[in-house]
Amino acid sequence: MFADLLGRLHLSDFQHDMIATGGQLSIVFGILGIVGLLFYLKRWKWLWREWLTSQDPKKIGVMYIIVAFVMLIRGLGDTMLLRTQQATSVGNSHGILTSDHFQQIFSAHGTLMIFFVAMGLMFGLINLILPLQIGARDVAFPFLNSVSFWLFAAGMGLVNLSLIVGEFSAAGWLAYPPLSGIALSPGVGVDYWIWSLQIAGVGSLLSGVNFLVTILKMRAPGMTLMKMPIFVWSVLGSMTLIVFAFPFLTGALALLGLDRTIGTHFFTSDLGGNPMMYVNLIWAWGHPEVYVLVLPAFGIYSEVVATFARKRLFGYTSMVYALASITVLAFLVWLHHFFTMGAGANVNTFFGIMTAVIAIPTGVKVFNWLFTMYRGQIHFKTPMMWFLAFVVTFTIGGAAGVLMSIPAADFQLHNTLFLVAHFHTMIVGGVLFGYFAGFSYWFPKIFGFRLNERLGRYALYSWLVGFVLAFVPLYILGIMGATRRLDHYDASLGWQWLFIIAAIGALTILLGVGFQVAQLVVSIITRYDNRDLTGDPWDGRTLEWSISSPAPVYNFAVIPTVTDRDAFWESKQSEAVKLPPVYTDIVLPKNTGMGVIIAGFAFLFGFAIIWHIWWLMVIALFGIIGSMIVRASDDDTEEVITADEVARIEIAAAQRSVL
Amino acid sequence: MSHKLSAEQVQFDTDKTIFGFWVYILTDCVLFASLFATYAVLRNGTAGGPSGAELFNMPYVLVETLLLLTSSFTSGMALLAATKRNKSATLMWLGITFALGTIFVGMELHEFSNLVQDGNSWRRSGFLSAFFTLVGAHGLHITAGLLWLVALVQQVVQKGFTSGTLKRLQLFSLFWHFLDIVWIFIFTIVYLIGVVKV
Amino acid sequence: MNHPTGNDHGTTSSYVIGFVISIGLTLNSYYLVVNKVLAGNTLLLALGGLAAVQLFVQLYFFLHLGKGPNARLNKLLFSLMFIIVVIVVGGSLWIMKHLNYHNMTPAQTSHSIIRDEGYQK
Amino acid sequence: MKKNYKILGIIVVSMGVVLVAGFLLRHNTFAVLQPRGVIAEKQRTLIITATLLMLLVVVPVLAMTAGIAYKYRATNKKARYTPNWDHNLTAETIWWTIPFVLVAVLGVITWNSSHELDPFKPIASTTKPITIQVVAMQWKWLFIYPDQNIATVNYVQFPKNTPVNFQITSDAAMNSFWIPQLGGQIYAMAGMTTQLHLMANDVGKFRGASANLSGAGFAGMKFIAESSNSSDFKEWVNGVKRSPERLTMANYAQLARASSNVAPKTYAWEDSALYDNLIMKYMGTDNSAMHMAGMTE
Repeated sequence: MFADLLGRLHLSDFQHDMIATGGQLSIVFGILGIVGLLFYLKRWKWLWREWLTSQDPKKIGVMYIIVAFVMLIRGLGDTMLLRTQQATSVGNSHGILTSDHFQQIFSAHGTLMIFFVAMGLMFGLINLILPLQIGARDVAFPFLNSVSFWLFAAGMGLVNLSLIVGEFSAAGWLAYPPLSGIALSPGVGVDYWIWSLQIAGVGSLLSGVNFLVTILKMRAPGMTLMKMPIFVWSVLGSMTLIVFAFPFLTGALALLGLDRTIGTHFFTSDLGGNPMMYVNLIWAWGHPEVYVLVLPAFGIYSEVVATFARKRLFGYTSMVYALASITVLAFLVWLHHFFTMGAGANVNTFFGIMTAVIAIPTGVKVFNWLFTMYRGQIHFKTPMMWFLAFVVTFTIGGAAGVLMSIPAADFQLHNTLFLVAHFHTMIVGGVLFGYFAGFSYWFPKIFGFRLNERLGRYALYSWLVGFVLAFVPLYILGIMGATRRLDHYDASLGWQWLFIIAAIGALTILLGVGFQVAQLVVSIITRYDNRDLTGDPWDGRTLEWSISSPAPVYNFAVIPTVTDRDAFWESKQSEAVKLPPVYTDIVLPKNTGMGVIIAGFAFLFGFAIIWHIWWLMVIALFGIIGSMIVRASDDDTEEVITADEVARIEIAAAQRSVL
Repeated sequence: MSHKLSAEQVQFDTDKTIFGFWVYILTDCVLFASLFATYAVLRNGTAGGPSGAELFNMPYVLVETLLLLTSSFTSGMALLAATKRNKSATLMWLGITFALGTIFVGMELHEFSNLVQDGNSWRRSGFLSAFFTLVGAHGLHITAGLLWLVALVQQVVQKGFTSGTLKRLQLFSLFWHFLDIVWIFIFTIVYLIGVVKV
Repeated sequence: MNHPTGNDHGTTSSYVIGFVISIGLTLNSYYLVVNKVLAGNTLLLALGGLAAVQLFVQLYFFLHLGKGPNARLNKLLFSLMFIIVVIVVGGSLWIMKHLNYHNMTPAQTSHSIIRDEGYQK
Repeated sequence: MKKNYKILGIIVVSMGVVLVAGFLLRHNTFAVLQPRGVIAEKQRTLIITATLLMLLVVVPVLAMTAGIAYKYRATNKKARYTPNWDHNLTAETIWWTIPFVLVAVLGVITWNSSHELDPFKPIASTTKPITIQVVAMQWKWLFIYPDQNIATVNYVQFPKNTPVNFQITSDAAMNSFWIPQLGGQIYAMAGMTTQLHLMANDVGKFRGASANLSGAGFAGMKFIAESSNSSDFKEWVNGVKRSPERLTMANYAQLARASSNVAPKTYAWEDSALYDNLIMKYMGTDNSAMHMAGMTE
């Protein structure tokens, strides 16, 4: 009786082969180490009071970025395993991994990098900076923001739990049926994939709604849409895409989950199912998703180039039109992910041309950035360097993308390493470089001291050289006819030395991450000399630089009135005498542990469904509903910071800036 | 609220929450759109099993539709009574809405159990999977609405018409009307077009 | 800021009107189908039209799309959602119809390709 | 001057790397760029023309980036500084229209090439085409010759300069049937038939593989496609006709057991309805003319 009490979970699910046990132990000892440290430093109360229950979007933003960096390191660990396998598994040697384990690793690599590194960094930076840029004290729904983060963390937890108990999906980061169906993937792997993405997906959708309402309803007085900073515009576009695209992901995952759990026939090959509909649904979300990630990065580039070239952003209106047209066009191109499914020439041509049309607004943005730099005074700090690395990589990757937008050319390049190199150029060169630029640009505003410039540049050089070394060989291999996801290939093909260079490239990227960690450590140690006393380390243009660093919990003591674009730059130039501010009481949301609790129940719910532990699933469901009802009936959810408390903080900050 | 928020601030928060809930409803529309698209694609995937024409009992479905439409109307009446701070009328209308909604869900479960007993469960074919999931998802939303309604009635009884309860009543009536609109499309696309030999 | 007056949530009469019209539309489409008044594509168009009319009736009378503090934003976002749903659902159906080439026998497929795509055999 | 040496150094090093790489690559076969089939040749010219068109934009953008970044660096006092110059109608119209024109040209190319190179479109040729039915199984390819009554595994041969009509289905996960040197790929899916029309220009052995993940043995799902002149082809067919094994439904079931890196095998007479039975197996009996009741369980 006891056996079926735990559904299909058995002791054997804890045993793994040699390398997987390495992953398992690193996670277990990592967690035990942290827990032990917290007990040793007696910091549990501090952690619960300051961080876990915090409703302050800046704290939640920092937690997003921490989770994203940890997942980046795990993702790069997967990369090293993949590259080692492909560099050694030639002819009669089969490298270090079995095929199934290799497929689990690249599935986990893709899922982690998109859903937990890229989305994590994006939501982290948006939480940190968006309220500051629009002159608001908080997001529209602070509690919803906390629940969204903890659902994101619960999804991340589930993915990593698959390293300890059970296995992960071996069907790629988008798990096409019939391979991901119950017939061909009977294990729990695909269920882990489905339910961690459902939980993280609900978190992302709620964040999308939250920030859409924040931008539309909570801008400072006087800040009309056309006076908003361009980063806010890019986030508006990105959130619109999330709000209207993520339901397709929820739908597709739910239907695949039903297929696997209660035996429906949505995507089975037989009994009336249609696997092609899954491919259609998942990419109807898939392509808007990659624009969800890249639009905020475009926004960051606009802010960084304008600030470091000491110039207004060139062509603000046409940049806004470009963002808006990308947001709409993102919903018109998804079939280019399956030209080779054979939907006929008319359908392929329509989606091919629409894919090429998206290159127009992107090209316009690049020209506008160049002309922002034109006749400016460019200071080559790390954020600006990340932008230049972006232009170099993104332009080439974009050209490869437009090439593959032609169906007949895509027939030869689809699912080859050429395609793999293309989308890595877009995501590493476009999205990741953008968020690294944003991270080093806004770091002083959040932590009060600047990052070490020299180590930042070394990190950039390693990332860029590593990127070229890792992906140029893949472009070449793609042209040679090498398909993606190969865990073994014949020696006669002469590909091995290119895979070895790619492995060296991956090592160089790892070196880059090492420099980033070193930069963080060195900057923390020498933070006293690099302190940002004025709140405006880069002579910035937008509102977030108008307040002290690190930004106080209420952001703006007095909500500013905005008269023009680049609100802070204009106020710096104008000689109008500034009246001493009149401080008032500020109402901020009170810390609550409900976000952690709801996400904890969601984690249990996901775990229970994966392992078919039905009683636990019902308990977790009641836990979620119960917590919501408890939260809804709790009226004492806000606290007040009195006017003189605000005055005391503001004066202390002013004194610091005089030092 | 433990401390005085200006009436203007309360009104701003209410409008902001209602606007946020409206955006949530739009995302739910897109979710139903994906289920409708899947239903439309799998409509002919009956795999030798029965199609809509043989399974649907039209008068039964018409009663269901009129019940839900009426309960949507009564939820509107409840909101009007609430804005006039008439507690007994509000509770009466909410009670009717709850009753009609429960009968609707009961009828739907009855229809489902008949289908399953005749061997036409969601495991039988792609068409039946899509039917059960689309109509079932709507049924789940209705059930969630009914649970929410119970919590609301309890709050109106205990706390009367605070700005919070008024706000939540508005949210509930938005949600209920939205579900009736989704049912219009289910009634037309699944049942009416399902019965027609197209 | 306008305080919560009655007109934001409609009046009794607006609800009754909306209710009656909706019942009429529902019964009408039901009547068309059960008594087989129309058939084929005309029936589909009629049913689609009746459903669309009822959609906008309920949006106006029950959901008060046009009124209230966020009227302009609500309408803007609703129409954006509507366009995106039409694009993606319509696009999906168009794609899946074309993907049906595979379910026919090769001979049928070549014939229909020539008809659809306009090749000369 | 130190900065200039550094930049020069970078340029020289990168040129050196490119040269060495080119030297090392001289023996490799660039399947996509060294086609041996009619379709693949057209696709190669298409790829090259599109890439050249793209370079019209990529090269100027990279040059402008380097030039502007260098000329307007903060330390260069001579450069003009106009902080508030933030729009210019002519400049903006230029960079809205240039990409538009480029995309319009690409659009025309896309329309023509998609219709001309549609995998479902038969190749116009005087010689009589040969039909080959392909079944993607759990990590191997089965080729059935309905007209020649033979079948092979992981090896397919056809005469050169004769159009080959591939009718492709799958018996398990989704795969992608791809012979890079002969033409583009097409998905192989269970319960349906996709088509691919190729024609080899001259004699040779070409590598074929599945381009879509289909499970653990995916990497071993490769085959050899050989084109020979028609006399050799006839000889080969007769040779296969004499091979001991016959591909009956029982033999097929044994072959269908999951295995990867399967050495080429040949079968003589085979059950000609096998290919259609495989599709019916998934189809159920709803929208197909033949009611194969027995096949639906």
